[in-house]
Amino acid sequence: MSRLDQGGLIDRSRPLAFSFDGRALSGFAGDTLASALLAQGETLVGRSFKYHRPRGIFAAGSDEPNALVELRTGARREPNTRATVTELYDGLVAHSQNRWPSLGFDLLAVNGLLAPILGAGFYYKTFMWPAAAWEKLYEPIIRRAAGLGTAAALPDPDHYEKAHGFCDVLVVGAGPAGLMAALTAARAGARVIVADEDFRPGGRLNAERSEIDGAPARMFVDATMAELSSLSNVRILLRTTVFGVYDTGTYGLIERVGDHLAEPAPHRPRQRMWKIVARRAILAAGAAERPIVFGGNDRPGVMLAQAFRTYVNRYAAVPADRTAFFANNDASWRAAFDAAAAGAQVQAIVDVRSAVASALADEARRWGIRIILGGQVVATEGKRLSGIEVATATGIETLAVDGLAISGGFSPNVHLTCHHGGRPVWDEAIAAFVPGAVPPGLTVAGAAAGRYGLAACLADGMAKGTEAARDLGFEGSAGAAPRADDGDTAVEPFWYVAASRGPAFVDQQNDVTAKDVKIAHGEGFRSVEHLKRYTTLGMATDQGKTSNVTGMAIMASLTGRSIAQTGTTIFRPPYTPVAIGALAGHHRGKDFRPTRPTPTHAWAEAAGAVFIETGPWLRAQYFPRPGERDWLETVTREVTAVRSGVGMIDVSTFGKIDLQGPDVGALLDRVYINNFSSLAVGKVRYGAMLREDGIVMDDGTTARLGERRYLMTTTTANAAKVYQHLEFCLQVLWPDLDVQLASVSEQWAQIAIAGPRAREVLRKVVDAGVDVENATLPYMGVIEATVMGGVRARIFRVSFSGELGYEVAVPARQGEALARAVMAAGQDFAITPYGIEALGVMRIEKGHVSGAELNGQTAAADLGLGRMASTKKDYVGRTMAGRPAFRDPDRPTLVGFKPVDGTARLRAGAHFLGIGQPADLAHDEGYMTSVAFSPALGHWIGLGLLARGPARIGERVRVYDPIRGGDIEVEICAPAFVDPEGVRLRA
Amino acid sequence: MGYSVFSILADACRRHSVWTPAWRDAAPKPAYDVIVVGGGGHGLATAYYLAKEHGIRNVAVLEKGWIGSGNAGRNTTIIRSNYLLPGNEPFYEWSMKLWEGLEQDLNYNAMVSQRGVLNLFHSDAQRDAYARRGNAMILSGADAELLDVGQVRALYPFLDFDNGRFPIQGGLLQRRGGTARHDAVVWGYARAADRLGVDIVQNCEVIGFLRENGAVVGVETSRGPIRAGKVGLAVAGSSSRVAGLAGLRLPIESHVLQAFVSEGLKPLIPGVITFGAGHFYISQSDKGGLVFGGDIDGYNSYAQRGNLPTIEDVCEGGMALMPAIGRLRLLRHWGGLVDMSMDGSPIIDRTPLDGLYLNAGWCYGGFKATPASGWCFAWTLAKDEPHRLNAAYRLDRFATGALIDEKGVGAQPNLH
Amino acid sequence: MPDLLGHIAQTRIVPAGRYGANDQGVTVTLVEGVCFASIATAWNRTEGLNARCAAAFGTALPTGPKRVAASGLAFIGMGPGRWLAAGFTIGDLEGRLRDAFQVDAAVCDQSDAYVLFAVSGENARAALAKLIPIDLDPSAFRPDDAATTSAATIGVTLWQESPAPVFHLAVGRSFAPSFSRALVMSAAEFGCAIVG
Amino acid sequence: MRIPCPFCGPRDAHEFAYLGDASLARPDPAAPDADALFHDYVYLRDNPAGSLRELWYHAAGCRQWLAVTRDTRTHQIAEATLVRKSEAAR
Repeated sequence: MSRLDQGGLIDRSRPLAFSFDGRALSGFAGDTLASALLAQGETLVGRSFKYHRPRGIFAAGSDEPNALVELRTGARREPNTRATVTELYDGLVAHSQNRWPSLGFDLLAVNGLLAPILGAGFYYKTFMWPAAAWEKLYEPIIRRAAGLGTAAALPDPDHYEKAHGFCDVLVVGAGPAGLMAALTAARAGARVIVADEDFRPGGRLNAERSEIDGAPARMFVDATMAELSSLSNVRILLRTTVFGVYDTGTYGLIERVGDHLAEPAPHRPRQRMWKIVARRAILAAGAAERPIVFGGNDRPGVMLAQAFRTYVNRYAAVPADRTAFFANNDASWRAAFDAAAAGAQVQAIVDVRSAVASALADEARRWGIRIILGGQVVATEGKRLSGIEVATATGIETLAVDGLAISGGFSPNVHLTCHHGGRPVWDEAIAAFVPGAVPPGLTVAGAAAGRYGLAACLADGMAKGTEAARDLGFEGSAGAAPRADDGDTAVEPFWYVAASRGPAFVDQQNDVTAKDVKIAHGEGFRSVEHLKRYTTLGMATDQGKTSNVTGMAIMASLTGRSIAQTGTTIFRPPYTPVAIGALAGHHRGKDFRPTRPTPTHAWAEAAGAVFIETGPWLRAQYFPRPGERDWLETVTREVTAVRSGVGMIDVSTFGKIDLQGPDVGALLDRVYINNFSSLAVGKVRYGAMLREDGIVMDDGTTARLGERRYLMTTTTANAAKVYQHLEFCLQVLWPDLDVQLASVSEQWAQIAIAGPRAREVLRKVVDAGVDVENATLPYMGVIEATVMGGVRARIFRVSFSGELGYEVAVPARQGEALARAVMAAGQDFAITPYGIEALGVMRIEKGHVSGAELNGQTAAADLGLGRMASTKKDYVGRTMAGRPAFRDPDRPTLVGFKPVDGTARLRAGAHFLGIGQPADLAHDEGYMTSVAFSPALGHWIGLGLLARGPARIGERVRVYDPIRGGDIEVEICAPAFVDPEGVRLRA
Repeated sequence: MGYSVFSILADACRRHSVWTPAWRDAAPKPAYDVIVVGGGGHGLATAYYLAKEHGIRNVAVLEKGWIGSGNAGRNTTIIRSNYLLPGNEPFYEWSMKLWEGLEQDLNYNAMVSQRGVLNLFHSDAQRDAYARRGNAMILSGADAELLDVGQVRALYPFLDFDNGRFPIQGGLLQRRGGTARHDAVVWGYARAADRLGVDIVQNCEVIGFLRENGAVVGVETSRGPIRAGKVGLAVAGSSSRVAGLAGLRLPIESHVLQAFVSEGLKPLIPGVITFGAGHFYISQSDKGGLVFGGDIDGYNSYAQRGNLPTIEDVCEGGMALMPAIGRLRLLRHWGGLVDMSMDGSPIIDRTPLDGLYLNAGWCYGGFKATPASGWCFAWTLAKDEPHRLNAAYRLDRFATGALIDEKGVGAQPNLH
Repeated sequence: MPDLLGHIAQTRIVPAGRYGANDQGVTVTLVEGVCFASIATAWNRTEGLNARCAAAFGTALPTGPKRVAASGLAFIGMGPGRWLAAGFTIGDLEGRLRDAFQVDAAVCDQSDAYVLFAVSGENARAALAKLIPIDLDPSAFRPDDAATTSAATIGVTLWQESPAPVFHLAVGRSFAPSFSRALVMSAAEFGCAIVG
Repeated sequence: MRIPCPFCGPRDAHEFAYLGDASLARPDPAAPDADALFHDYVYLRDNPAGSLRELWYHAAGCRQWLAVTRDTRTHQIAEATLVRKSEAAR
């Protein structure tokens, strides 16, 4: 095991220091963690999932099942990271995982001894007695033994972002086929994006010693990349994985912007998620090698043949001192020759085939490689591989090797073609699944389509690139494809060495053996999906890239059906695992969702407000003063101030919709349960609107500003929903109505002035000559005026608090000035700013319904709004609101409550039970919706929905709140506690 | 041979395993007393309880693919009975009680794990709504606790308590809630039903109904006609299509619900957590994968796959709730075909057609209901009337107005 | 990187200054003094409205998501029969439009409803690509093209006035602080200057 | 999934709000069997596996209600038109 002193695509002038399990090691720029480990003779890298068997490096790419490590430390620890795709950087720190106490000595390896009973289905058959022992005893042990790496339970310190991309042609993979496809489409003038998961373009050309146009393939790669980079209509994304194909040509990509560094560069993200919309896509993802299954095939030192070739050619790292090859195809022979040419010692090629092309045999002899035809590896030896047993016609022979390169043929990387549900189809000629139905707009080129030869890949890439461009109207002469040798793969299907000794692993990461497949077959789990779910075949972090096909093939041999009949499980996104943070982008912490401040936010901040989230809004909850013990004392002071003097609050968050046109009245009559066409200009009316199913959707006041113009107010929460509903009514239900809508919620700041002294304050805010007296501006009136010296304003005489009240609306940028002006004007009256808590208290004292009552489950009659409903017209929801259950007298209806024991506290969410009735569902009579401490009454009050409520006023009922330990009696009363006649608001 | 640690040891000592198929891969007979259409959890449970509770054993379960190939095999495995409304809570609490004895009943370890289900709240209004819910649960004999933020922090110290856009104020905890191994539930019911004589017929798609003067007397299938005294539908997302074969229109839309699993990890998340300020819930399987999900995509679909906006929304919720999962990797995501009803609650009832019975409308919550759904559907099939527990799940409730709308969003399935 | 704006309140538009890389790939200008008004008409009155618009401002209203500028005003297509008028006009834009359009259109003052950002610089497109889910490539989005869309869950109407990549983005006032954060985070790697 | 908005051009579906079956017409409330008609209108759906004409509202764009013809098995969209135009054209 050593690093060759020449060759490879590493930069020997840039050594990089790293550590694995605390050992200081070194590699070169251009290495992966895996190649650097191999070059340093580190062959034991991980432990398997179930039996904790020692494992090494099996592959050279994203299909790696074994070499998983915990990369980085602290908050940046990344469990289950494939060493084979981890670009080496200076200072890299990695640790092995899923072992205790150490990688070399893992106590949980004892599971291996239990293998005979721990086979497929084991867990389902036991651990059932006693029932209680599962959570307490068995499961905790199983959970600790299972899992792989350990997550850092600390916030991810890195940043992620998303980006949108658009192109004519997206090329997936920058190997020979992908490069030719990209070049051809780009030359024709199409906007091209080419993405490759590797940090170095070229794909297989980086791993093979092939020639293109008579020169080393690298030169072709460099020249092609140079031309692509020079074109303004091309974007090249390296270190970028296309992980999913979504609808209408939308593709998900992850660009690893900073993963090849110890930390992301300043102001750059760790990873960037691309959402790319492509009119066409060309999948040129190549093919992956698959193993042959035989006894002890998981021993560290056993490796895929093309991976072996990759380490030798690309990384100049020879994985073993003495290597044998075990294969069923010609490609592995060429891998062996490459290895020999690079100076590796290749002992023998064991091929299951009884004959191979003489050219291969001759070359093998030239390299002094022993040829064993018709041979099979039946067992291996050593903790790290020290020998293999080969069965031939003449018997069993042991070869002393520390490296075994294996190959059972190739599987095209068809994953992305399956993301719309398409199933791959079996191609007998190459013994592999090739793309079946593909997503619209996607074509497949090169080895991913089962065309393995290099010349074929180049030509196919060119053809698919031309075709995609031409489809989109880009004409360009393709020219001739570069020349290269194809080299036959010549696979003879072979899956499993029947004479294996020792466990023969199909899925190495999940420790699924050939025996497990037999068990599944024996117990009737024979469909590929049942096989997968029963044995966990293909469910590991590699999603079975090296194991699925072999597993299916073994099952097929057991059922006697062909592989084509057996079929394969479906590949789902993502192609390789994707960091959850990347899919979230910058939407985390306080930036999870937008924060909407009100127009007076800065003023409220200065005034010492405590803020509260109400949906996306931040609103002033209350304005505490020094010395106040708790929020209740503050809120009580604010309410008292309003009821006895005057207060002000920002109510800008209510939705405001401007309606204009000849038919506004008609529209509102069909939308509200009550009448609005009859509303006089300059007047305001409270209205309630229903969903078509008869349930209340929203309520609010709507003002008539002119003959053809109304202004609707919605609740804060339903602003968008109501606007959408109105558009639905106008565009879908009644397109003949001539009404134009505009949301003016953002345009207007609105401040409520409430309390007996409200008018006196308002007089000082409006400009000279503006009359706000009762005669011109009575209760439920509206005027357009100017305030603060020429600022345009609308003044509504409405009241949520039940006091004499006005709401003054000014353009949003004037909101803060208005707040200050109102405070100044109110100084003499000790005006008090109040928050939404005090507002809530006063609306409960008045019995006004709010979000807690408008919960989408209540009809107008339930809320005491029944009498508002017109009987002379149709309106949305009227018919459905007439259904029997809506007229059920037992239906919970809104009433008020006060505690029999005046000191008792009420709590929303408590349920009502008849006095002396048992506490069970049969006697549940409703629940408390809203509560408040009423300063006016000096005790807690509540609103609630109670069966037959209005008929039971004066009665008592039990308020049952077991979840907070509450159980008291209350008296049922009318839902208006303060000024039920409404004298104050007309003052 | 029954399943036990002894039988396993016995089998391990033999050279060749003697385990026989968990259920017979039966061929359809010409006629049955009852045909249950749909070899998912609900259908198989229905057949099991028909045989076990009502002695009706001449029963076939017809599955168009392989059993458990629908939502039973693609859900996020959560079991709970934390419902709000009187029509729902007793049913789901009965389901929870059946879960608690399921493995001994079936002689199959479905890995029912009562690890606790925690629904977080982020405002006073949400707290009161959860108090209302928790009280309703207690009134129905279920368990519920209202936790303050300190108690939540003690359970899940790595949630974002300090920098959250919508600060966590507490949560509603049902300790008896948890998870179960979804495939094992299917296989356990299949094996137990098979042992009571039920025929489980795979690769047998219903393509029509046999009718005699209006009544349904059997089904036409891809494997020929099969007569039956009664036919029960338990086909989830395919309910409208199959009922349509009998000329019925249902108050149901089929939508796609996506689910997600991460790479395997050592134990990180002990129970089930639901974010109250976004669409995200999560638990960790015994294998170590984080199993999570969120909202439905929101449009009618039979495609069994979703799109990026929902995936992003779910992961944004996850990062907002627990920023520690940023570097953990999504391993696989997939879509299920869910039968969204018009009020978000299920239907277990007779239909206007004699001989045809319906079990549908489970929305995204069918898995937890599996035992009670089978139990109640079996009762309804056997006795021709609903049990008290499914009395509210009537098909005509949309006409009478006796809706069961937990979310309060009305007749818009994509909002439930 | 999340700390880039950690010290700035969520409720404030990110204040003038330089953010991110020590470079100036993106410049964000807060444009003050622009008046806005929404214009809406019934589908069957568009013709009459266009005539009145031509008479008063010397241009027809754009059809489709486009911008048309005339007599110191710009009209941006927001939807069928819906436009946003914008201009550095002094005083009462709503009144002026109402006088011009009479009953053929519903006009609403929206001067305070929007905050207007102008995004320019050699990396403007690259930064906006992280926010705006539409194709801003010069071949796809040209001068006087407009679009109304959603950026990082925030509604935005944008248009391009000149060949030079200067993008104008009108954002609802209450969303402007959060939008400015997303914008700065997107531009940080190129170096972002906020002016005005 | 991208919806070809007749006004805005192709946009991702997340810009839209979904309502469902576009073939439903609000019944005449004065009809003798209005209760039954409204029950069907509000609650019953064909819910086909195949082509479906459905209502989408472009909330983040032009705020128009669209009638989108989409295959529920493949999510492929055949057509998207403005509802109001088509209604008014009748």
